Amino acid sequence: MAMTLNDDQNMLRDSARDFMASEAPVTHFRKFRDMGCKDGFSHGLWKQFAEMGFTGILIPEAEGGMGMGQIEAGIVLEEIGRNLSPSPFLTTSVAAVEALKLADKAMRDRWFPGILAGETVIGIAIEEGVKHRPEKIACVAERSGNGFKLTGQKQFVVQGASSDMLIVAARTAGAAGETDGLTLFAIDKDAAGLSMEAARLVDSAMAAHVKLEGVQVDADAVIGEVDGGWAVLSKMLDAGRVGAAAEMVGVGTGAMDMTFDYLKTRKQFDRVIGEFQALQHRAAHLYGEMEGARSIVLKAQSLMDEGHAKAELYVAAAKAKAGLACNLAVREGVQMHGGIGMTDEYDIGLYMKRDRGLNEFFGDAYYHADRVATMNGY
Amino acid sequence: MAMTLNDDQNMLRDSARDFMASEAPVTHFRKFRDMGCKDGFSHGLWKQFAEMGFTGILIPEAEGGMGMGQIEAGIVLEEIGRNLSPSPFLTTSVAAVEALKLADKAMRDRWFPGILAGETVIGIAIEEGVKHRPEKIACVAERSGNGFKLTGQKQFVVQGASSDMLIVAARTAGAAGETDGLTLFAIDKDAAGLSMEAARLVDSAMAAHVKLEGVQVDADAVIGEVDGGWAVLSKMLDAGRVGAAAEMVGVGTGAMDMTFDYLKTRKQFDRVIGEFQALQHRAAHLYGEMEGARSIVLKAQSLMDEGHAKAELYVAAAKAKAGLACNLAVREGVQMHGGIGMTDEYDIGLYMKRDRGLNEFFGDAYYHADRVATMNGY
Amino acid sequence: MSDLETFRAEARAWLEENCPAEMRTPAKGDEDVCWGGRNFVFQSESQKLWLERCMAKGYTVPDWPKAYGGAGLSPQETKVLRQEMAKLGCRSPLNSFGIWMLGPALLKFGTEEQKVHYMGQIARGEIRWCQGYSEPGSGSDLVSMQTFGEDKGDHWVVNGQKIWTSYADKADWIFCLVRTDKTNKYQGISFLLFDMETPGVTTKPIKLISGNSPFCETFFDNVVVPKHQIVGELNRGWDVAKYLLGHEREMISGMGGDGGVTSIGAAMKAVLSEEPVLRAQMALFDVENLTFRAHGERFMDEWKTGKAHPAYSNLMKYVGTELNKKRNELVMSIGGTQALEWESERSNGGSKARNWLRTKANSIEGGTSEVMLNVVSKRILEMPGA
Amino acid sequence: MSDLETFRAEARAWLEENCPAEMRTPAKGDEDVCWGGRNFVFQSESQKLWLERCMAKGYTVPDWPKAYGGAGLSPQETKVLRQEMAKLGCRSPLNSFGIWMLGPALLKFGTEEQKVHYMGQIARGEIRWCQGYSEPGSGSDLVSMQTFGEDKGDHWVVNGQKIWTSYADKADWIFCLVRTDKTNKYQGISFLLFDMETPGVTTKPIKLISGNSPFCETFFDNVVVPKHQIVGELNRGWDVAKYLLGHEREMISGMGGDGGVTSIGAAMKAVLSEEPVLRAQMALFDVENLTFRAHGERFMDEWKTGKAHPAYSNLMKYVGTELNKKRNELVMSIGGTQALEWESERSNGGSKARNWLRTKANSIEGGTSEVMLNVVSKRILEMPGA
Repeated sequence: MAMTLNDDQNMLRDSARDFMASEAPVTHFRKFRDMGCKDGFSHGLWKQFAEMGFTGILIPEAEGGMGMGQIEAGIVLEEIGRNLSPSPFLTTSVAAVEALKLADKAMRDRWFPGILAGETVIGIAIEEGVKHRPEKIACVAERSGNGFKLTGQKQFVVQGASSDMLIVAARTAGAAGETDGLTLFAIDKDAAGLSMEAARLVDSAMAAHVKLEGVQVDADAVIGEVDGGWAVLSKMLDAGRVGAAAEMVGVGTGAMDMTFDYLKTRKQFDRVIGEFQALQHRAAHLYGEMEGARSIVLKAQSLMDEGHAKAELYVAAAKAKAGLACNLAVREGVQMHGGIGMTDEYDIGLYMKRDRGLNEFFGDAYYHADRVATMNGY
Repeated sequence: MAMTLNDDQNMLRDSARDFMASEAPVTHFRKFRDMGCKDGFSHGLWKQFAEMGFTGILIPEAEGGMGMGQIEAGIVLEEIGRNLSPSPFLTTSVAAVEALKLADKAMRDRWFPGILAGETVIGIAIEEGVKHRPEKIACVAERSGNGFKLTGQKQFVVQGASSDMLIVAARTAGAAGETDGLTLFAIDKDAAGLSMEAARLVDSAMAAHVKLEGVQVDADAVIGEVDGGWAVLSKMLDAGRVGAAAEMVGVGTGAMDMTFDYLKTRKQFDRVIGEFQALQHRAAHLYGEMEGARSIVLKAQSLMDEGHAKAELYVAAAKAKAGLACNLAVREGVQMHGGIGMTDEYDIGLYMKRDRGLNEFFGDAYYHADRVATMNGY
Repeated sequence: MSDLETFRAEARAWLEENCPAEMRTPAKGDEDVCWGGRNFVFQSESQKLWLERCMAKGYTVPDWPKAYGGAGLSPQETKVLRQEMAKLGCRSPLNSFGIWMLGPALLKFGTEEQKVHYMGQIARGEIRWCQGYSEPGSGSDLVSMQTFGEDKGDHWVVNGQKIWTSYADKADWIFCLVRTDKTNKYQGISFLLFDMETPGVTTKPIKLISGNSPFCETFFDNVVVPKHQIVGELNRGWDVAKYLLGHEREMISGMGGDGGVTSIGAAMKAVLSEEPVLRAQMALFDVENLTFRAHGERFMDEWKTGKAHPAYSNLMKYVGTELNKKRNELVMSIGGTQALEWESERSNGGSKARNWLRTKANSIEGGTSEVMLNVVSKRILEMPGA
Repeated sequence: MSDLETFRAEARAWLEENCPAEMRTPAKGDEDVCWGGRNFVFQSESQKLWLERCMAKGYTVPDWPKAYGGAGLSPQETKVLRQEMAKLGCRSPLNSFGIWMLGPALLKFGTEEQKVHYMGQIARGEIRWCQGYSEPGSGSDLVSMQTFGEDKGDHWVVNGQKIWTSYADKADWIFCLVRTDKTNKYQGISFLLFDMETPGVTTKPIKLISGNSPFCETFFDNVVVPKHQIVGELNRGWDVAKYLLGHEREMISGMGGDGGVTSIGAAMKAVLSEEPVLRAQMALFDVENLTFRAHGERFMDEWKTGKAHPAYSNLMKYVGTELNKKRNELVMSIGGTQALEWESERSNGGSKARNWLRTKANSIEGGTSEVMLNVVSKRILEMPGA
């Protein structure tokens, strides 16, 4: 397909842009941050997302959603990023929905309505160490009665403590390091043996440390095939990765635009600092980096939507590039703002914090560069 | 010791600087290049080096040399680098001499007088692949009669075809990948079974592809201990590495100074281009990189001279840093010179070529960064 | 079958029937490239035949109007034709600065007579063109240009000097920027065409750090240029030149990496697997390379639909040429000591080292990276100041 | 035994006898640091004892003259003393901007009375100082400073506002740049000292992106400053400030990495061994870190012998602070999701994330990286232009 947005996509972008700017701008984020909100986001806003149709953007039309693809989800995510709008959109409506689309009808019927209504929040319980290593999952699900008993721990479950259900990856066969033998489970937040401890992150999002101490689930809690969870997991992760990349395009662009505006107004040594050529060149370079990131993210989204064999490669490259470019944007942003950029009062620092969280989410730039190398055969 | 040159060292620097600038400036290099000289250097200049005492700078005073250390050798090398003066100094007077200092008296007596006189040239035959991997040496030396019979091949033997003797590392025990079981040999260029094919390199130096087809040597050809060559090899390589790093400080500084002069005189858009702030910042950054390189090289030299346990770490860091900084200096140099910098007529391109050769010599920046990581325990 | 698919089938059939077998093997070097022109010597009968057949069909310039020697294909058809040529491995029948640069400028600024005459000559491979822009001491600063054409009624008399004229020693005609008004620095330049055999024109090849080069110094000593050989308006040659530079930049930004997304890492696996830090550089480069490919694709799609900023090609030129330099630094690092060889047959005449050095010019020719950054900053980002 | 070795043995013995055991354990945080001053509350009896014993011996400021509260040690002896303190793990008895910044400036520019009075107070930990340089809207551009001291005969009346005043809310006195001549932009500034309890002085802490900070906004509303409280000449305060900024830059450039050459990679081996590209970044960082240590050592040796360029500390400030930012980016990457935590006990109150954010100020405070590069370019490299 052409690497430009079509009319429908442009309309969606305009409406997402207006919505976030009016309903969930940075002041909205600040409000929930400053009240020390235990969820880190507003349930009211999540309902409004539903009214806009955003929550079901990836859910098939036949099941009540908008039946759109990663490009459209990314359009919403970019505006979320630009406004730092806090919501469970990326985890619930992107990552979790992509996993659930591979689940049986009963499970879809159980969870999609709540997502569509903006009432359900789903946490992704994958990470077990400090870095993203999905194939190293060691959490164990052993056969037990009609189903499985899960034992292990999970880290960095974003909005975990606010979730109605957790998607948990566990090992039903094989050993840590193998991709075979993993199974994905939908586990109710109230399941016996499941406990969570929430921690606030640098970007004010909440992430849970999860303990699974012999959590008993029925066989129908399995998403996809037993032992074949890697396929579901990969789909879910890639959706999460390209989604995080799209959000970083928004975060980076937001930080960049704010910085360019500052360069055009701030005076020092009797000149507007945007007149200084050294800053101009850095600004132009940054612009090129962000434009590159925007391009590779769009490419990865469209390959995913096509089901293209190279989608995985491009998603990895997109997550890496968006991470590097957004990180540059926030670093240059804070530096070019000078002392004022260091204050909590100014927004630029909030973008730096959000970038950090998104960069880590589902694998950082270095992890994905390594995957690019491996997929490229070296 | 203090990280500044003492009075004797400053005197040596002044005399080396005057000597290279008058006897072996870039025009000297061009002359030998343009005549397609099969050696790639002037034997006459090598004799002059001897008259200055440079050829024996690292040879002990008791054996007729100047008995100095790596700092002093580096002072000479920096001036060589700054003027692109072609000579066998780095291989013969630095690397080979450091190896021969660990040889028995008979061997030292055989080779030191020729080096001191500027009559002998020694080639270092270590590399077997396209990248520096000394522990991977596979060339075999099997016991034979009173000595050994060597079979294998060597690459990138700089000035090999002009050498009177080659220092060859071969395996007397163990397998490729092991540091034990290596032995160093001094092999006469006329040895039966030894053949060389010389190739001109990008920097106009000559390097030989060497074949050893059952080359028979006596036991007294061994430098150091049989099977214990790694110690001699490491000493030789580290001297060569820190020496190459010092030469790169000269190459980079030469390129940088030439470029800064150009920035101060070249006009474009009615302004001297050195007035453009973007170029000023890049110039200042480059200056910082070169100053850093100069510092770590001096540190590594002084630790080697002290026989400090950390010398190996610092030599690796120095070779890496000097490589990165010098590479930046020549890249910025060519770019800032613009079109004229691309012409063979201007000198800046010659510095770029020389940088490339020195960066590869005895391991590039990436190889040494990897060693720094390993030595730092990760 | 859609019209486009019908066209594809027809084009395929034509190519299979008309492209000689030898012309379906990769060109081994510059000597296999057909540049056309008065003095061109065909390397083989096949090369000549392939040019003649394409010329007759309009396929040397498929998207040009038929009246000017083209085949009048739509952009979609042109793309399909190129795809089919690529599939069969067909060589380009004709390379030419006339096709890439002068033609598009004539199409926009030329008179009907000029289009028929000059574009026809280009399409038929009769005249080989070179470009006279840069001057010693002007470099990226075109407005400080000194070459002057004195008005002599029905002609100008041109005196001055150009530099970096690619293939000036092999070209038949030159399109050349000449100052025709000394009082107006920015608008006093005209875009003139003239024969390189005109008395007073001499050329001198420039040797580069990578070895011999296509570039020349070109000298004009009382060169007579008739008035009808101007393209566009008098003293508005800068408009033509800018338009044409845009095309050149696109071409050069395409150099960002061999036109492909294939990683060079796979072929170098043996080296990279033993060099973890170098492998990491390669991995990060591949991320940049995939990014640039996607960026270029997006740019072309936006350009075609008129959505791209007019100055955007400056950004692509900057990113693409810097990337290509980085690629060649990596090729040298991975190639190690073997890549250092300069003359040997083993190293194909030092091709890696020479290519590496050649790429250093990418960020200078056609506007330096610094000028590109200035333009992006001022025109796209609208930063303040002069 | 050389004199220096004799001194070393004596110092060692004194430290072993006088440094309380608790003061030989590492400070756990800012609350364990002794800052002295009127309102300082000692955390423990040992902290108080250690300060008193050092004070008596002149060891709070060992290299200051005895007349001004120091021990009169030579640079070599001072270095030996610090080495012995480091070996025993002794905490610094007293931290103070008075020691690091004001003291050296007084030594160079102060009157004998000022030296005895103010340096004595500093050495004894009686008065805690803060620094009033930056103003809102001036940042790196000190000459555009607005705070004005109106001449009232035997005193000035100061009005205006400062920003980024570290610990202004905890300090007893301030050394402050105040405009005393509105007609001379560059030379109309004086270096004044005054009590923070003077009527009209108020402070307001600034919250940073890393959380609460030592920085304040400081407001002056008709603050009376007696004329004898000036350091250096009237309207030449910029000379004093520049001298003092040099010291601040040295201090900050020392931040380049925890004062040590120890790689942070070893402790992170478990993560790095599974992350080859991240490990490569760490490896390249270690090369830079070892380089910066050697560079700093060389700079100090050249500085001491008068060989360093007077503007060289600007270069060190630039390199050191950029390096420290890079280090903290890596610490965050290696720390992964755990390093993102902001409040938990597990993460020591988000110390990694807060430190990382805090380092972003390194390249802004005490002169931005951009100003440092301007200075290096103009003063050391002698590049042309304004």
